[in-house]
Amino acid sequence: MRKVVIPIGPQHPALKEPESFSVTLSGERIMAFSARLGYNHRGIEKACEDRSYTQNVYLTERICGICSHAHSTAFVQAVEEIAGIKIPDRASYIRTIISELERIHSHLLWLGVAGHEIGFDTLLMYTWRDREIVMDILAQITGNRVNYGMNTIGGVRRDIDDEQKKNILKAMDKLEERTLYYITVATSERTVIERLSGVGVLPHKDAVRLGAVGPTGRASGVDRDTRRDDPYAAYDRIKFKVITDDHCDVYGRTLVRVGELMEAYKIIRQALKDMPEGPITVKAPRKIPAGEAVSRYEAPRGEDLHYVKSNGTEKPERVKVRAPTLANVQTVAKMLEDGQLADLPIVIAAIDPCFSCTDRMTIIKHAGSRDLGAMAWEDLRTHGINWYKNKGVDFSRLNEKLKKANKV
Amino acid sequence: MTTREEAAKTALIKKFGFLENLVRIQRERRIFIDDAGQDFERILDFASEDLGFSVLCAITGSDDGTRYEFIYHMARPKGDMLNIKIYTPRDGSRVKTITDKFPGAEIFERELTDLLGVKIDGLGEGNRYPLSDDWPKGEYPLRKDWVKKDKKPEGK
Amino acid sequence: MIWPGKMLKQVLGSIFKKPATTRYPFFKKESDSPDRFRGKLLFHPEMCIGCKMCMRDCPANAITIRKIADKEFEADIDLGKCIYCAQCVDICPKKALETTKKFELASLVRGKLKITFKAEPK
Amino acid sequence: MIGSLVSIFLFPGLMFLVVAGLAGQFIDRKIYARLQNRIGPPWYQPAADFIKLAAKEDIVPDEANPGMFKAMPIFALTAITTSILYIPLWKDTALYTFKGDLVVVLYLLTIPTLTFFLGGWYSTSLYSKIGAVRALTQLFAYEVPLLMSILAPGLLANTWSLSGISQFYAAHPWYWLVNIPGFAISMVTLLGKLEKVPFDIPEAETEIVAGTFTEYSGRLMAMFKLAIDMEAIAAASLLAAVYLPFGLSFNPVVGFVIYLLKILFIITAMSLLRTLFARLRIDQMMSFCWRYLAPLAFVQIVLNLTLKGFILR
Repeated sequence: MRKVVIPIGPQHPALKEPESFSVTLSGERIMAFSARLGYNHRGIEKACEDRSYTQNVYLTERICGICSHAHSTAFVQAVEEIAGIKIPDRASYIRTIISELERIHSHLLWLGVAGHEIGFDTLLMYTWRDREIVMDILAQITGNRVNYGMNTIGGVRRDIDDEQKKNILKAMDKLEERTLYYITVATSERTVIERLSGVGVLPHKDAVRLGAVGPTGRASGVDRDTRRDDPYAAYDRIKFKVITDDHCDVYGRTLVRVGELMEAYKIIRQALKDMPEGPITVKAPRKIPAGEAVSRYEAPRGEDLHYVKSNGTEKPERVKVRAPTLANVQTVAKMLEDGQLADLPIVIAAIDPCFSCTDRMTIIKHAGSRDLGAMAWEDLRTHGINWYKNKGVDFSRLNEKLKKANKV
Repeated sequence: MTTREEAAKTALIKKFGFLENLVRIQRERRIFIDDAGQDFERILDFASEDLGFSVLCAITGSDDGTRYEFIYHMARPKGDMLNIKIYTPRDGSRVKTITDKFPGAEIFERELTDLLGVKIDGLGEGNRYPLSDDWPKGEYPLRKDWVKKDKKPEGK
Repeated sequence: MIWPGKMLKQVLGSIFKKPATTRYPFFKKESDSPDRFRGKLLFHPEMCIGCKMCMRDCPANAITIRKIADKEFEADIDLGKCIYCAQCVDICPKKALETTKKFELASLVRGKLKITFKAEPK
Repeated sequence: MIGSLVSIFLFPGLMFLVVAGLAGQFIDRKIYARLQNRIGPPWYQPAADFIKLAAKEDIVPDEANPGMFKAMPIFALTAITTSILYIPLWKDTALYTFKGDLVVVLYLLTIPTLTFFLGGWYSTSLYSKIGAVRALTQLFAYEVPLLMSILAPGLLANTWSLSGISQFYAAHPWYWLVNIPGFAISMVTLLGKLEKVPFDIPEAETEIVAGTFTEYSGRLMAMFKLAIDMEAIAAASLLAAVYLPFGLSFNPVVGFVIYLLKILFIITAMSLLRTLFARLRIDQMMSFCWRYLAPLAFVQIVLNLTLKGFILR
């Protein structure tokens, strides 16, 4: 049978971010798969080098929208280690609580996306409705739904008061009930099981070899979790289970994620109970002494690693970010071996890819003038205006209006 | 300092005598080898096979103005990290690939090629990462002497 | 045999529930802007002492403090650049900056995103 | 002559189908949204979508065969409009009727799927081609159980004319209850015919963008979308005529209201069904249709033949 190569991306409904994959198909069967990453490169690592540490906290936070707390915490931890700052206990508990709230929102988001990728939009609508609960809580505590701005060098910026505590506990009860329901749906809805089990198999051996991290690895029996193995914040004082599974497929990854949701509720309750009173921040110097540190953080998608090297000034010498997706994206080709086209979206989604974390740098130069017979933006615009003019619709007055408004 | 880190340090020094003053335990679970030099590959093998630092977390490449520094962040599944550093001169910098032992290293090595302009020996053909295909030749953003050329006009 | 259609009960129950979505521009939820919400910045010129800490710490270079006369300062804030982290509010020693709950700041005209807080003539 | 033109273009032909199709789309979307705990679109949304699409530029890909590409949406519309004329709506006779029109209507309702295939194939985009092949593969899966289950009531009535079937069930009330299993099977296969979840495989957006319709835009796309809405009404009318043949002997107004209620019931049931499932893979869909639906439809036929042989002799 004739083989065809179809492009998935850079713009494709299955991908929520621009990234390009090309898939060789024979009928519905996938023969080869290759990825071209880098569409989201924004130069953050380079940009970190000419910004001060305080500014970098907010810059690293914006590496990713979903795991923003993960990146800023990892960065801040590294800087604190170099400067020898010990953050107050209460601050580390608050960081733990925010990080688990973030995990809840990320995993619920994933569950919805997974539902959408297999054409089960009802699941998407329901999980995202329930995700609003945790988003509202996050907005209440930190002031924003994403990019919380919670971290600062030497602690956290906002405290959790008693009323918020109560609200969190109430929300946890509600979410726990809902999560239990989603566990029943995921494990007993026939069409969902048909689409998830046996799909995107990543055997334990390959998961270890390719260095899979986070839920992707744990669903293949790789028993690694930075929260337990290399504890940060308050995780060394909290009891929790690391969820693993040996299904090795997308179904297993779903089970791990919903299992982690249940654990997250427990962790948050425990942290709220144990959280000591006291200050939430200590004073940090603006100039960080020379040194280096590696900081690890278990983001919802897996291990996030930051390496910071300082040179005694206000600005870091080098910041290196290794986002979890970068470690996981190389497993996708293995998972898709002998797979079907229909399974491709859910397999890619199952590693919960976050390509903006992965790429981090954009093109500062203008794109080259490669003429592929495509229309330049201006031409397209003129064409559009003329086309509507021919139809008797004239936007030129609107343009004048806009020009006038621009002058004002 | 717990004994695990000390044990790893002792084992490393025992096997590679010249590391005497180069192995540094920065804190709990963080070990640095400051310059692995020519013996890098043997140290990497020893660390990953005998000492159990079997997970490659990342490769950091940086430019300190006079030479390039590469840090191989290796981790034990149970949390300890060993950071092996090697240095190369800025002119004609070459590093050998480690993709034969760690297939997951490919993407980190491509990143070094793109951003630092380091030649990786033994790294096969493939898509570039992370810069775009029309990125000009000879521009390596992570080098310290690299300057942004056409900055986006402010405000407009 | 596992039968499909596990969500039937929940789905049918939804008909009798209030929808979770709202008709946004016409109807706004209170939880959209909680107390700690970091919205559009507000500058109080009379409190500013011109230390320019906010300028120094702003990750996006969105704020500029200008001296117009002795002990009188103006602030230019570019809402297009501002990332609403409120670091300037935290760092300000005199509390001359504060966040408001305004968040619908989109504009068709770029110029409107640049706002200036003028010092009141004494 | 004028009467025929009125019935073809106005009522119950094209105009009625367009209005009913848009209304049907609204009801489907609203119910779907409410089942998902959302507000859903306002009543004019389908019409607004249609007008917006129709105002856009038609882009025909360079590589595509322009004739086929442009003709296909019109073919789809024509076939559906023709089919409605043979279906008895609120009386026990249709506007036009002849022996065996049941089979003709079934084939007319197959034509839209073929136009999706041809339109997708001739637009030469890879996504369209994959979608086109999927549409055709799916056709082979659902068409057999659908045909078998729709022919079963005809076998009982001993006629393959839709009006004849209506007249038979009008004369023998309550016999339609026998066909309920067939009705269920037809409902499920109808989801495949209309390409709705769980059988929206040919236009699975997360896999192949928009499948057959990837390259369509502007008026042609609007026509295709309209054709799908109208097909839903026509197919629902067919199911109502075959499986729910009651309430046909009242005066036209009451009969028309009853007809609308039947269609509403079928559309609601389809919305509910598409809320409940994840999309199947094409191989799972094939095996589901052949392993479960086709044998069940066969059982229905055997049941009807037995009934006819022993009781209605």
